[in-house]
Amino acid sequence: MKTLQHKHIIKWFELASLTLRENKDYLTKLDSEIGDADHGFNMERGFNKVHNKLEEFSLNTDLGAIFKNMGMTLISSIGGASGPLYGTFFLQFGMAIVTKTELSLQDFVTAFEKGVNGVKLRGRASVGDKTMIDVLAPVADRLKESLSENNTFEKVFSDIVKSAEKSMKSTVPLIAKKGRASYLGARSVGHQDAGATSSYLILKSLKEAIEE
Amino acid sequence: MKTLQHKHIIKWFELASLTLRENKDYLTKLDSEIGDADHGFNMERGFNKVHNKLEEFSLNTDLGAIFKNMGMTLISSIGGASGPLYGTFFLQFGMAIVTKTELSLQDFVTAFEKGVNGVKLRGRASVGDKTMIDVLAPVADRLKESLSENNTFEKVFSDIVKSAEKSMKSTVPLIAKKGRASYLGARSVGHQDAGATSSYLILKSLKEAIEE
Amino acid sequence: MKKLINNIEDVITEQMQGMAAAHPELKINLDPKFIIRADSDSQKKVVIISGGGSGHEPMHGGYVGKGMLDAACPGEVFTSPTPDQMFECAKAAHNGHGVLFLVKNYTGDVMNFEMAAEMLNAEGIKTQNVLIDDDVAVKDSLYTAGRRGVGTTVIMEKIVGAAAEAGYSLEACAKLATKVNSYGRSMGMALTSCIVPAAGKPNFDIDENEIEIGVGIHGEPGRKRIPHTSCDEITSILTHAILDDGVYTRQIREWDHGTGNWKEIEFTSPPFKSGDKMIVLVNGLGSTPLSELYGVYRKMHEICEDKNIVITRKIIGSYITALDMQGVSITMVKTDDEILKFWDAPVKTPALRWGV
Amino acid sequence: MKKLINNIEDVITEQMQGMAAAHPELKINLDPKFIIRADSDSQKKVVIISGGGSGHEPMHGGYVGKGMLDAACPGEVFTSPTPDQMFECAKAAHNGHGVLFLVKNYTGDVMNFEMAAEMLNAEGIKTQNVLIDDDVAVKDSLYTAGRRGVGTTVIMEKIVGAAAEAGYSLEACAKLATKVNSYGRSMGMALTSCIVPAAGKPNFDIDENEIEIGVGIHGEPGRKRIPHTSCDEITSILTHAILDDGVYTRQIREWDHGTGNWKEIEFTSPPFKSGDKMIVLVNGLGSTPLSELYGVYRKMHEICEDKNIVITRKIIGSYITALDMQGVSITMVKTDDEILKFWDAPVKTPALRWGV
Ligand SMILES: Nc1ncnc2c1ncn2[C@@H]1O[C@H](COP(=O)(O)OP(=O)(O)O)[C@@H](O)[C@H]1O
Ligand SMILES: Nc1ncnc2c1ncn2[C@@H]1O[C@H](COP(=O)(O)OP(=O)(O)O)[C@@H](O)[C@H]1O
Ligand SMILES: [Mg+2]
Ligand SMILES: [Mg+2]
Ligand SMILES: [Mg+2]
Ligand SMILES: [Mg+2]
Repeated sequence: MKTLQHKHIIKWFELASLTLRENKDYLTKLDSEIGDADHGFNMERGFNKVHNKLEEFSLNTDLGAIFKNMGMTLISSIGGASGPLYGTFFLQFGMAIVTKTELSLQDFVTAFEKGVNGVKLRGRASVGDKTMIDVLAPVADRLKESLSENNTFEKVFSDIVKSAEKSMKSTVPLIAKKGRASYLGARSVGHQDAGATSSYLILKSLKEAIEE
Repeated sequence: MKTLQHKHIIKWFELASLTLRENKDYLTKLDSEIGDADHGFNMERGFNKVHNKLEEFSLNTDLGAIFKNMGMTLISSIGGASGPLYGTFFLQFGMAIVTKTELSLQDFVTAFEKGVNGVKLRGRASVGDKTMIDVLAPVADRLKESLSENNTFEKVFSDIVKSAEKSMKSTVPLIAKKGRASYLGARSVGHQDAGATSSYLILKSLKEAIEE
Repeated sequence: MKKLINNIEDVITEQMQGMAAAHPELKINLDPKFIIRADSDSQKKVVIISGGGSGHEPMHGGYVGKGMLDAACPGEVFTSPTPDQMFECAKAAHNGHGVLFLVKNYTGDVMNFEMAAEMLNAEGIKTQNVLIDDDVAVKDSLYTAGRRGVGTTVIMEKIVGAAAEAGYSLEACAKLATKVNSYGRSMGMALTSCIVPAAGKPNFDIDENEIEIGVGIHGEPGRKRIPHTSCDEITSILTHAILDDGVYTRQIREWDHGTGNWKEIEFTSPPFKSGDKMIVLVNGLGSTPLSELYGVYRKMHEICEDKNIVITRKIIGSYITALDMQGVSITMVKTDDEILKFWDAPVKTPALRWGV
Repeated sequence: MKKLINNIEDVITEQMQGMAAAHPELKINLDPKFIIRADSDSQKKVVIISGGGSGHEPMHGGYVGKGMLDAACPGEVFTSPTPDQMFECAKAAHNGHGVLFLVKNYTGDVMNFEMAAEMLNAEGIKTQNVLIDDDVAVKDSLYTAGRRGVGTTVIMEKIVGAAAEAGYSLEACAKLATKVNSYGRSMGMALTSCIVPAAGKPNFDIDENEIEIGVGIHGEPGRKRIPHTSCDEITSILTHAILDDGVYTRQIREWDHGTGNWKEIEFTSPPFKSGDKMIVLVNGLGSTPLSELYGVYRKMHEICEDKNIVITRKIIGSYITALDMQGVSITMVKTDDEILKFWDAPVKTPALRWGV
């Protein structure tokens, strides 16, 4: 597979919606330990809206427009911290690929990086703060490296999912410095960050989307 | 024993205070089943005040005055339904024996009847309504009968405690028609009335007071 | 039991000290316990006094102030205050125009207030008692202690307080209070019981999927226990119990200033009918979030519209609670011009305030 | 979970419908959700808008009305509302004098309101955001998301609402709001957690003999867990945390209307000192009986007298809750003539009403 096509993107969003729905209670449980017990509901609410738009997305060939619409949908339906962050990610991702109908690996990497930068600007978190950035930023780095390795999408996505999983788990021993969990100080240690987990799940859906 | 003396009355009030304190939780539990879970606290509060007056009572030879003081003490410290009722009982009891320093059985029976009538007037309950009247009224009747039997105080008091115990237990299958329990209608069946129980305990203390 | 208290014996006293510190416009007497307007000495009007067990917050202390109560006597938690308390309180508040006791119909409250009225009238202080018995959960008055006094109390205190402020005589205040009572109906339900500090545990046990219909305000069990159901269904049960309640007749005791004794009179509340204009209270019993009360209001409003019952005024919130009980009660008081005028009159108390 | 609700998805919508039925003086928009003064079209003033997760009752809908908020945007329970909601709400309320968003300092609220401000400023509607970050339970701002916004919010909404009513410009309103924030400090504690309808169970488990000190208003665990203790001790911990709190400095973002972008500024709250005059809020977190709040007030008042802190105004009750959480928070806002004047100004909202 040399390019990421329209159908892959639709599949990605579909699988992500399903995975987040399935993991609603799990994400909420993680958020209840060091947050306010709503991350699962928030993600489900947002991605249900996305799921309802899949038909509309199917009819639109402009991937940039789809990603931007996806971002706006999340922004206007999630609220909380994750709404503007994931919303910004997909919005910025879309801005990087306006009018494209398929994506090269280069396109994907550039757009992903732009998305992550948007999240960083909005939320001002750094790696190690125990947030979704702990997953997203290393993945962006890994993606950049992959460009020189001339790998297939399959290999690249499989790599980043592994990296994401590791990063997600690496949030467990951290002291949170951003988001609600930061209020707990040292009491946040020993719990996995909810947003890092949803980021991992979204990336896992991406990998699965191109496998089918 | 031919007359009830000052020391017996003091002993009665003392034992009643102790018994009611010991049975605080029990009375409250009974009241919680079909009332508002305070009868034990109410009785303890009132009789603690009485207990504090025992020294003052010891110095006063006028039994009528002691009983009236006792009634006023209960009225001003209990509140609820039991305050005015027990208060009225002892107040009216005292009115019947003004200036007496010892009581014949006749004195006692007359005063007791006057007390019970006061409770009836105040609370307008009849036997069978599942209240303290279920204990007090039959005891008043039994006392009147005893006058013709020429019995000792010991025998009479032992009789009325037996009668009181039976009456107390007889409240279990009744539907309450007065007091808070009446709101429950048929749901009040199967529970012993709290006020009937405290009346029994007070009478039991009377019997014990002359035994010692 | 988890409560913000120190020693259980001091709870009421310390909370009253808190009121005293917070509200210099009130005077707090601790022995015996009563709460009275600090400006009561300068009043020239009938004195309106209420009282009852503590725990029904903000009753009654929270309703003492201009345009409402002149004084309040708090008892122990859920226990009527005592006659000596009411006697001292009334003497402190009285300024020559008589005393009206507003008494919720519970055996304890009725008897204690009757004793107080006897004592005051014997001292030459003209005193009258008016009962509130508005809880339609209690069906008959022949085989029970009669309907309990619940939500109508708050509305009566406001209206009669305003009338006294406007110069109504004792007789006129008593007549108005009696009218408000005959126009008032309430019904409540509980999701949980409540914890009296001295008891330290809930008054009754109730399953996660059961609710009590027809509770009063003392954490006592209600008329019946049913499976937990939707807000709409619960609201519908309560609203219909009120709107469909028929004529209610009972004997009440009224002090006869002529004979100097109580006389029994028969007293009737007519049923509500289409076109009636209501003051409505949607009342939280303590731990029910305000948002849920709005959920209840929504359905109740819908039913009233269907039945052509007009809601002219409303208050929504925790106005007469059972400590920390979770649940709701609905009260409707039919209005007329007199009632409405005094409802709208200015009031300034810790818990109810408008127009000033 | 036992609540007076129908379907979990409809809770907020139906409760807003209840508000609409109860308060014709408010206009309720359901898609997107906002609550706005019905007379907003006729206003000629800066528009004051607040918003945040639902469940902090009576915030914010209960504070919409004359002399306080022009509009409020409720999010899902404990979840910030969304930018499109705020955008539509502000556009509906705006009448040419600018929009001031009062934003509690939570990551979600801050980001969503920032996006909304960006959108509105881009449309030519002059918009400014002011943060409330008054919770002294959060010590530093370097290693956390900064102090949370809690009780000072209510007091700021009242004061800035009155200033806007009095004709203050957007800049002046923002400056006053910023001052109130720098003068405000809060601290809370919980005896129990609370139940979010969608979750159906408590956010955290806590033993019968433990309490959480330093909680916010979202049912999240606090700074530390200690054995349950007396009202006096708890009050003492909270009051001292507030009075002994030192200088607090943090970076905040302010919209620069010149450059059309955010600028970071350093912002400092001076510590309280002897002689300061305070508006005090003793706030119940949902299920705490009013009487217990008076118990807290008693001890807090005593400590303040000892330290020569003067309580000039106070409100005691459930003004910013965490649904049905049992607990209390104390808020103190230092006053000056300007603040006091606007605090005393008339207000008429469902939840706060005086002077009219
Ligand atoms: N400043 C931030 N930057 C990046 N991610 C953040 C930031 N703050 C919070 N998050 C992420 O958001 C997640 C929480 O999302 P969610 O529970 O939906 O929102 P809220 O905290 O408003 O309830 C956290 O687990 C964390 O990963
Ligand atoms: N009308 C009445 N006449 C006689 N006794 C009554 C009457 N009403 C209630 N009681 C008695 O009072 C008892 C309850 O007393 P208590 O719990 O102290 O008062 P309250 O019901 O006010 O909480 C009942 O168990 C009953 O025996
Ligand atoms: Mg969350
Ligand atoms: Mg009782
Ligand atoms: Mg009682
Ligand atoms: Mg949230």
